[in-house]
Amino acid sequence: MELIVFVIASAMVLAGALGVVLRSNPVHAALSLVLTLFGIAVHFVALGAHFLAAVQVIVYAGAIVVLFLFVLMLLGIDKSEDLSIEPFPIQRPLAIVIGAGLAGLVIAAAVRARDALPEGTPLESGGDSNIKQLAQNLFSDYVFAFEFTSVLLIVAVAGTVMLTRKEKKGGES
Amino acid sequence: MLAQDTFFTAPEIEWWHISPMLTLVGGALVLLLVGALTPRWPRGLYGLVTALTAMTAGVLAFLQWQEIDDDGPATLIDGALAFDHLTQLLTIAICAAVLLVALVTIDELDIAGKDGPEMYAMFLIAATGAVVMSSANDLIVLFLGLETLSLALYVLAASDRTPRSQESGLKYFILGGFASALFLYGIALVYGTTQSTNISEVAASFTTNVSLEGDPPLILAGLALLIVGLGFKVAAVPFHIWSPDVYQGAPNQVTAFMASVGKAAAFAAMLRVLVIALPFQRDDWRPAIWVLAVLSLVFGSLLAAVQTDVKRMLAYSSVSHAGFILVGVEAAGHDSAGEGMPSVAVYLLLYSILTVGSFAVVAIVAHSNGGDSSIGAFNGLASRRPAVAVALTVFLLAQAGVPFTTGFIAKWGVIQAAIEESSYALGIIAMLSAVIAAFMYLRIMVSAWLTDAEGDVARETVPFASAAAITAAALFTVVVGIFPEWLLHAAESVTQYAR
Amino acid sequence: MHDELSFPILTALVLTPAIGAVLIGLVNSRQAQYAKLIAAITSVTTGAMAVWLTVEFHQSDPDFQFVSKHPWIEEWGISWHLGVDGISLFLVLLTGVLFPLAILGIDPHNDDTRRDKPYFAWLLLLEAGVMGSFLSLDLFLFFVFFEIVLVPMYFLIGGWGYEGRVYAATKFFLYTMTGSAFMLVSIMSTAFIASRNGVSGVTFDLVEIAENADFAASTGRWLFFGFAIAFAVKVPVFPLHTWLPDAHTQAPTAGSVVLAGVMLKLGTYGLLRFGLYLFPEAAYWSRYLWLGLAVIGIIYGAIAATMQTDLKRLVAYSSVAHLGFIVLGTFAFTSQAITGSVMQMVNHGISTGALFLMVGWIYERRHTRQIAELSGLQKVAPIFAAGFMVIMLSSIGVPGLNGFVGEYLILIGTFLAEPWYAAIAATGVILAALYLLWAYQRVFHGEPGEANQNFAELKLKEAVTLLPFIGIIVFTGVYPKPMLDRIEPAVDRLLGHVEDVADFEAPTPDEPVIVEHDDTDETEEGDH
Amino acid sequence: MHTALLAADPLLDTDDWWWQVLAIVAGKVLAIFVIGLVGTMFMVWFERKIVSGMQNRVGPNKAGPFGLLQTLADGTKLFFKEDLLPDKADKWVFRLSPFLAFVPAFLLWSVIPLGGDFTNGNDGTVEMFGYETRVQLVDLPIGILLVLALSSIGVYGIMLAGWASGSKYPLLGSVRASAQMISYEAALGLSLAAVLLMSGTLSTAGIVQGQDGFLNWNVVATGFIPFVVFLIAMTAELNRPPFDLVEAEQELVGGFNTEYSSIRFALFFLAEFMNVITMSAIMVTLFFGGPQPLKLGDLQLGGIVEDGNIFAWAGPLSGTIWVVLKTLAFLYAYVWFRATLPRLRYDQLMDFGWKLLIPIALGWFLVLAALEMVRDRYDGWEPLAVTVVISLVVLGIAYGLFSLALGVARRTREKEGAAY
Amino acid sequence: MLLALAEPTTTYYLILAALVFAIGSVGLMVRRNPLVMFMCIELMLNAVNLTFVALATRFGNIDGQTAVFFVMVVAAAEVVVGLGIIISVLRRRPGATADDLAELKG
Repeated sequence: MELIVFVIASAMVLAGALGVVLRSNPVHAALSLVLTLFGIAVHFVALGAHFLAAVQVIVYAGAIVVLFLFVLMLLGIDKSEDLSIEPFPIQRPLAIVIGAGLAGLVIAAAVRARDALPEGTPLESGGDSNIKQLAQNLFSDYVFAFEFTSVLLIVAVAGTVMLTRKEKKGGES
Repeated sequence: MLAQDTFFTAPEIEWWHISPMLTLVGGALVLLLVGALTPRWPRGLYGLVTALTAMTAGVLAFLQWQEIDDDGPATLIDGALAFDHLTQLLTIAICAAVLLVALVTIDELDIAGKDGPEMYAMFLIAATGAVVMSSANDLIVLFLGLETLSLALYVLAASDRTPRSQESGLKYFILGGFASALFLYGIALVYGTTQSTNISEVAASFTTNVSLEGDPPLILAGLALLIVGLGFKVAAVPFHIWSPDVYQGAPNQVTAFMASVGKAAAFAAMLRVLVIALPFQRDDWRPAIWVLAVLSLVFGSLLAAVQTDVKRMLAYSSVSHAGFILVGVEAAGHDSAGEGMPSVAVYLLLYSILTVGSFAVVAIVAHSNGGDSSIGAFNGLASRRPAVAVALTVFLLAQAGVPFTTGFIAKWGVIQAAIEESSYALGIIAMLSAVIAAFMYLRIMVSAWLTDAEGDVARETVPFASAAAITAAALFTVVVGIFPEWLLHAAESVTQYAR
Repeated sequence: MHDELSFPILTALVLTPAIGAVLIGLVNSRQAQYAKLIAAITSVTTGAMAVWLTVEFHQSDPDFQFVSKHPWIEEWGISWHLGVDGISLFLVLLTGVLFPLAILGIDPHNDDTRRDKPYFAWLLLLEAGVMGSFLSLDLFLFFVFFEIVLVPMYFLIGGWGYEGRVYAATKFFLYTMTGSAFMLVSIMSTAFIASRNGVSGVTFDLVEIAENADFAASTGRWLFFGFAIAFAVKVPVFPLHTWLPDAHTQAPTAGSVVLAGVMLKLGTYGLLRFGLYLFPEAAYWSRYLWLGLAVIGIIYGAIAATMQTDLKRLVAYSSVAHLGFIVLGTFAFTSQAITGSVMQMVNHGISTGALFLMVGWIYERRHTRQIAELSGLQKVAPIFAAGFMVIMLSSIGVPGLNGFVGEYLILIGTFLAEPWYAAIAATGVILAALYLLWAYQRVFHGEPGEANQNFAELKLKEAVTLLPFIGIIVFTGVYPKPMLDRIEPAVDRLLGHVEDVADFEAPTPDEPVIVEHDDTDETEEGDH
Repeated sequence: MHTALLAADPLLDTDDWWWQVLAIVAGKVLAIFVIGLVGTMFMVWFERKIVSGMQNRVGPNKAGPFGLLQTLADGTKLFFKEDLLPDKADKWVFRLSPFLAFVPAFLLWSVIPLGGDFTNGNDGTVEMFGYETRVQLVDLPIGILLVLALSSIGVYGIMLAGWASGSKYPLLGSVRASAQMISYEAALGLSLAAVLLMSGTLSTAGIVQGQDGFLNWNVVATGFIPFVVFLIAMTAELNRPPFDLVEAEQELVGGFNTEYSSIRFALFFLAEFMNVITMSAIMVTLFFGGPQPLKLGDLQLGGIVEDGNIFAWAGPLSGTIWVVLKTLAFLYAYVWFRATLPRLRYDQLMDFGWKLLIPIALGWFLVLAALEMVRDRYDGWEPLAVTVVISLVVLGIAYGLFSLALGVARRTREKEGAAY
Repeated sequence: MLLALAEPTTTYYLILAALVFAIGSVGLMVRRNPLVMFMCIELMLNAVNLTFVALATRFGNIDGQTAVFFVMVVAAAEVVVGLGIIISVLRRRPGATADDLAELKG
């Protein structure tokens, strides 16, 4: 049962990820990203992180990618990119080598660590317990981090306003 | 609902000890709120408030110094933050840099004709992020600080409405995001080994947990990712590719800010992650840092020497400075608690002030040449503005590491730290690259002192606030360059960090 | 010791020119004439203090005198430690004398008088740096001054030099900086390794380390070479000399005077003070390398000088040859040779400095330095020619003039230890006579061409400048005893230290041990 | 990991789960599907009938009794229409987007409690073929977040439809729609947060269970304001009048679905109306106690009315009846809005959302949180009163600052030209 | 049941995450559209999230999930800023790709 879920969700994730990279149309790429996000949300559910699964969908799929699409449409930059043109001939092979190296590094580490990974008592996952645990952790161990995110959000908002606000005279519409 | 959770205890919050941070945030909020609600303030007032805020924060950090001497380092808010001399020293460095940058910004914004509170607020918030990074005792907190700083910097880099500025912001953003992702993945894998993101616990897990003996594979992969991520943030070769473009394209004051506060914070993060959190892997990360240091030193200096734009040149020179600091980090990665960390801390403090001064001079020259910061714009500076030329010379000599300037003290410190750990090769490479770099600084000085300007060039206008900042920085550079004893003595104690 | 001396004379020697430079910096650009006044006053004051120092010097005391020691950066074991002994005394004096002469003797060819200001400021800064280098007894301090010297020199060459000045200045800078890079690492390593081998705590104090440190042979050799590279570039020793002709040729006259007169001595002085004193074993072990390079330098410099068409370049190459003698003497490890080397450092400073000065005057008059374009100057300017003759003869090493004393002592001393090297070096003396006399013949003899008809006679100012040079040349040549009396004790002390540590016995004229010594050497250094 | 995936329903907790359980689940799925489709059909008819009534017309009355089958007839017609695919359309996305609109609308049904006995602290489970289960497909621990998630997914359908059409007006419509939906989602979430604060759970069944008795209904417990905000924001989310700028005929022709026809158009149409029903049901769940009866005191009428529940005679179905009745009330309200309210202008829409709804929702939420905290920690009414006073003062100051900021912004705008 | 034996272990998740991360990084390096590059960054962040959650489940330690919560906040903030920058660039030069942005060259 878990395996089936895993396989299906992983297929979604990988297909989506490849889609982001390989689809020439940015809108299609964004939709592929949504597919990946859903796949990961499914994985979260399977791993017992219900709250995160929901937030994943709400924040990522519901807000972030929508914003992407919004910008794409607003600016009309949804033209397909001709992926057959390669500006720097060495770039792609190099990128693939780096990517493969990255994946190889972590996969090798993960495989070698598979027995060494300590296994703790599973988290309670019935009912609201996932959310409760998360909340308690958030407001005790991570309370500073939590409060500090407010500063982060201020930066985001103030910064974006600063960037996109129209200047006094002239400029773009 | 809230009272139901009887086993929930809220952590104690040491308000006094986080007051520097709160001051910075408070200043930013005041600027944003009050600034938005009131008509334009008189010229320079926003900047003055910023400078005062930074000064207050710095003084608060300074006042806590003795406390650490008396009671020893500690962790704050349930281990989220470290309260030690490293934190305080870097906080002071950051605040000093912000103060100088704020003064320069007054004039920069005035020239651009867009005085407003936003940029100052961004500076203060970015500085908060930097302070959090330098005091983080939790990898997640560190990451949040990093992001706060980075986001603010992305915005600041793009804040000028010119194509160059926006381009630099975009490039910085994409590559910065990449670096953040790598860094974060590294944190995840460290968590995968130690079951915690808290630096104290991470470090402790290698002493308590028997199964973790003999470097577990996940942490090695995590370490690699962390180093790459940090390498991007400190702009070490080969992860420096963003920095020349960004430095050149960003507004002058922002470039100064990036080179000072940004660099200090990134290295603070590096110390926290590598030296404090993962000391038991030092034999794994030290060689990597060695390689990064050598590459940064050599390529930073070589590429700097062939540039024609001074801002770009200083960008590459900051790469080579990163190489020098990495030499100190490498030294800190040896078994004995040697001079490595103090030398890095001292370097960061001295370099921050130095670089702000340099960019301030570049800004002054560039403005009178219609924004041209190429080396030709400096021709004949000495005959037009001897005082500015002297200040420029002081800064450049200091960057080159000429004696009786802070730059010399800084470089001597890191190389001494390396030599103390018997890293002779590194010391020699560092010094040789300093020679190449010195050649580049001399080129600028030659054009300022010895080359005559072509045609009639207008005399540079030197606005008051910038002049004050430059004077302060130059005096500091020379005076501390001659009498560095107190700073070195103070920095000695950063090896007593909290964990 | 001069504990009774309340006035910190050495510190004053370093700081006076520096203060002068700062004062010039404060002068308004429109009143640049004050710059020269300040420069003259400060450099003369410094010179007077140097003379006074020489007078007050206790001639039989081999130790450091007038020592001034204050902690500076205690955190790193660094102190402001100055002192003077017989080896450095005359170099300090030379510096004190040469600078005022260079400053007063010839003006920079500035179109814009405002540029006088930085020129004099840089010169005074240079003097401070050189003084500091000769006086420091702290490795850190020495390095600081050694580095500081580069910056003013770079600007003097780059700013007031001739056509190829930027290239020459850059080359000069890069060569010497590269050398310093190695030295810096060596200095630090020395301090740390010394702290583990006999010296208590990390300190950069020269005397402390030299007297107490006990380096392993291989360590000492590495460290020695770190220092030696820097000094070899500065001297310059044969394969590293290529920056010198360019720098000399392109530098303004005062720059050339100072460069040849005192700055090159930083290298030879450094070899003595830091090479031999700190690492006797390594220095002794590597002596054949140095002797070989010195001999090559002597011959090569002479031959190259012969082939020059540019008068200034010729003098520059003659410097390479002369400094070869100094290195030869240094690494002969006999009392006479080292004393001769110290002597020769001063002599070379005087004679070559004066030569450059006169070449500069020729250039001022004729705007050329090409030998081919000059001829028959003796006819139109006999006094000028006579002055030139005296100095040239001193440079050749004619008995009765100062050059002779130094070269003779070096050759004698070297002959005691290494006769073959001495023999080859002696040919260098003959070659020197050849190229200098030939040059004199071509420039001063014959009929003056049309362009040389109006060559002006020696002016009063020039004569006043030249007189001290000639006075010193003659005085030292005739009566070198006061100098030798002061140099010898220090040299003997140094040599004694070397003998102790490197475990050998220097040959003396009374007890020729040449043959035995060579044998033991052969067995010790079979692979050398 | 086993339990993690399946902790949604007591039904699935049983150890011997086998085909009966599967059958029950399948039956539920089928039921929801049918209810959804039939309900939508009815809703279309309902709306047309009510609107025509309000406008003094007859409305559909030919197909079937009272015109009830009118929607079926329309649907059949749509099925047989030609399926157009515009030349410039992005074919893949064009085909996909109707489903993206339709599927979330359907999925929403799965977390709505459609019945069950929640009175007197019962947890709403009923016996079905010998198994304990709920009258809802699943009761996820994050149930209400699923609602938010799905409603945010719903944006995609509209957005992509407009974009994929390769035509200007649909694109404009969809850009408007997405901006609108994102904007109002914030207010929606904040008013939802007020509900969650009172309930202390995210599960829909849990929320319903907590609303035992009229005074505990969240509409009362949260002080009515969150409900109003929620209602308005939801209307905007649904693109219903007066927030239907997405398909403002005068400006944008048909809006995002201009280029759609035939079955694809039908799917959009279906999704829209189904969303109205599901959202009404969710509002009932959140604020009006879902299947909880509106109790008339302790009225007992021998088997017919028990504990004030006037539908007690229906037994286990009483909850369902309550849900349907309450939902119908909301459906009527929506139709009523449509028939009476004029459409907003676009800038009014944005101002309304950002400058009114969000501040109100946020402020109210903070007050509620303060009150809740004080109630938890202290006894008696005095602390509560003090809290209320303080809250009012703080809110007043905040309001003052806010309006000051708006004023400054307006003045700056007038002085320096329009902001972006 | 047979299928139950082949339960996915934490390692499976780690490998999947590594793959996604690598795909994202390759995409970042080869794609030219700034928005798509940005999407690739999001892919990478999601891979990290998956790693965190998988490890948290394995360890029975909620810290990993908390970390993901913060990552999501950061991602949201990053998107806001990033899109702001992209808008301000592309508004001036529609259709600009990373290659067109070459004002700054040394």
